[in-house]
Amino acid sequence: MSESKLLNRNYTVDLPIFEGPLDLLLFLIKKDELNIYDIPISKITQDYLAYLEIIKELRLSTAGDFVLMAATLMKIKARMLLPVPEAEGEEAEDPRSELVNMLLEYKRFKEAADHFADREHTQNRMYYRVPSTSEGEFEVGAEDLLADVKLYDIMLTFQYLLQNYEEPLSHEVAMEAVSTSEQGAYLKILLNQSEEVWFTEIMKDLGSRLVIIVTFLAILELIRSREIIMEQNDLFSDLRIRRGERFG
Amino acid sequence: MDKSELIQITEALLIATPEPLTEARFAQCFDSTPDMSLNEIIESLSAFYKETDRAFQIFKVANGYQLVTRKEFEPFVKRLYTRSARLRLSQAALETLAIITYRQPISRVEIEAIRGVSSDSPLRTLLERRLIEIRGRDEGPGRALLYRTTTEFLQYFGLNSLQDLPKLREAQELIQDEDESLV
Amino acid sequence: MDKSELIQITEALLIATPEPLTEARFAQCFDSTPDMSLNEIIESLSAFYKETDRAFQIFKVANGYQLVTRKEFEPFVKRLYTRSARLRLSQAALETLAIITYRQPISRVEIEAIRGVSSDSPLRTLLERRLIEIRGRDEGPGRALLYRTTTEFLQYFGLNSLQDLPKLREAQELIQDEDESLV
Repeated sequence: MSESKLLNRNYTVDLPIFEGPLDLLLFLIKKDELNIYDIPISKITQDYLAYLEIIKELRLSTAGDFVLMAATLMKIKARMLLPVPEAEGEEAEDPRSELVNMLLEYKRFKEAADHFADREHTQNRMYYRVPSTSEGEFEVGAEDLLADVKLYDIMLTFQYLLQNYEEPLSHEVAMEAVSTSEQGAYLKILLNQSEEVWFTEIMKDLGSRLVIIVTFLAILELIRSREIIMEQNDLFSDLRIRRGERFG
Repeated sequence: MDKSELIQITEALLIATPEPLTEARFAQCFDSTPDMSLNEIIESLSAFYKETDRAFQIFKVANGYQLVTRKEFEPFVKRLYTRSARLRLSQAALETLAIITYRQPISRVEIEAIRGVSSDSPLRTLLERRLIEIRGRDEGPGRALLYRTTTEFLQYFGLNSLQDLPKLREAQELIQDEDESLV
Repeated sequence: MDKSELIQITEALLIATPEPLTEARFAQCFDSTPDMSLNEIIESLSAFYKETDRAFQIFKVANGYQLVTRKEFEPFVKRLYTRSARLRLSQAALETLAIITYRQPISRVEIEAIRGVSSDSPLRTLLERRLIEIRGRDEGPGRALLYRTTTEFLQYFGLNSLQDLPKLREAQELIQDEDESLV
């Protein structure tokens, strides 16, 4: 996370830039000195959603990831409200534990990243000896020539050549005209045709990430207006989408 | 070949080498095994550079030795490079790199699972700056591309080997921190 | 800034400069005109290197100065370069190699259609270096020679087979513009 000035239309705001939803959550936990092992989920969801509004406003490329986390938080919140079923002897798992583990794991790497930043800072002050360009011709083999070539270079080079020389193969990436209302309409057509549709089935055919994110937003919109219902049997299992009470 | 000659030759190698002078590269320059170990020679040269207050020193990096300018001359040396100013890595790139470093070889999906956010752009930056490279594919069903750190990575961060890096903190320690910060 | 400091800074510049240190590049490293001329400083450093019998010397090239190893160490120094990153594939060779990698087996005519220029010379280089090999002939009327990459080439990148190569789609995912905004 870093402090940065963002210009938004006609006013400037000082807003911490978050690397992702986990970064934002860690910030919220630290800000209010919350216990990471006993996160007050209602409060944090509320704070999170407030930030989410700003993030959406800023139209960051990673906004979709923030939206996904909002859904996770709301799901955890819902689970916390459910009565814990009487388990035989064993303790029921805390609905928050998965998230806590993710946060702790992420935090470790965030710390490592800080260490890297320090090293980078020190190292940037020293300059390596740069020998002058070749003073003689030497016999070399394949490995020597490839020593400085990465697979990435080969990929990029080919990609570049295709774009520039091979007319029939290069295809312009058309601007995707896609909106939540269109994607919502598409979803309703699907639900008119069958009782239920599966989330992964819909997503599979969408292609670009942009379309996937927009469709996901459309789904959230339709759930909110109670036109559709989304259900899940287990964590990470597929989501079933059905017509809601206001479907029409 | 006497010792002083051996030291001189090694100095020439240090001046001419475009990458760290490792034991292997050093050995390759001689027909028979030299009378002094590379370490011994380096120590002797280092002592001389220190004594005579040279503007450079020998740096142990990427499992070898390389000459670097001393830190205090940075304000002057950096002006040689005005056009390609040393761009520091973004926070996203550092996080992504940290994950790759400790978990390599690793796929993009696994990185994103830890970061909780899509990581195309930092991966691209790291590839372009040659700090990571593509290395093979996952055995799993997705056959995802795997990434790992490069020798350039070691040089960039002034590391002799990956073992030089501190261990990732255990989850247990992090929890203790949390407890302490609760007051 | 006293003279000895000025000399030290210049030594750091000589160590770090990727191109000869010209008057102009030297001047650009200081805010005000230094008390000594570059020539004077170079003479002083040169004298020290000679006195202490360093393995390197300052060499005047193209209006500037460069540190180079002394001639007598060449037999050792040149062995460094049998395995170094200094020798690079030319852009032409890299392009040709990239096309063969992704379109193999492929004829010279097809390669030239993509590159838009004659590709004899890069093909020869790649064949000599055993990065590519000739494998069979085209079925078409011309019965053109077909090129493909060697096993060594794949092994170098840690690929078990051509199937393991990054797909173009994967390249696109990495390269695509990340600024796509929502809705």
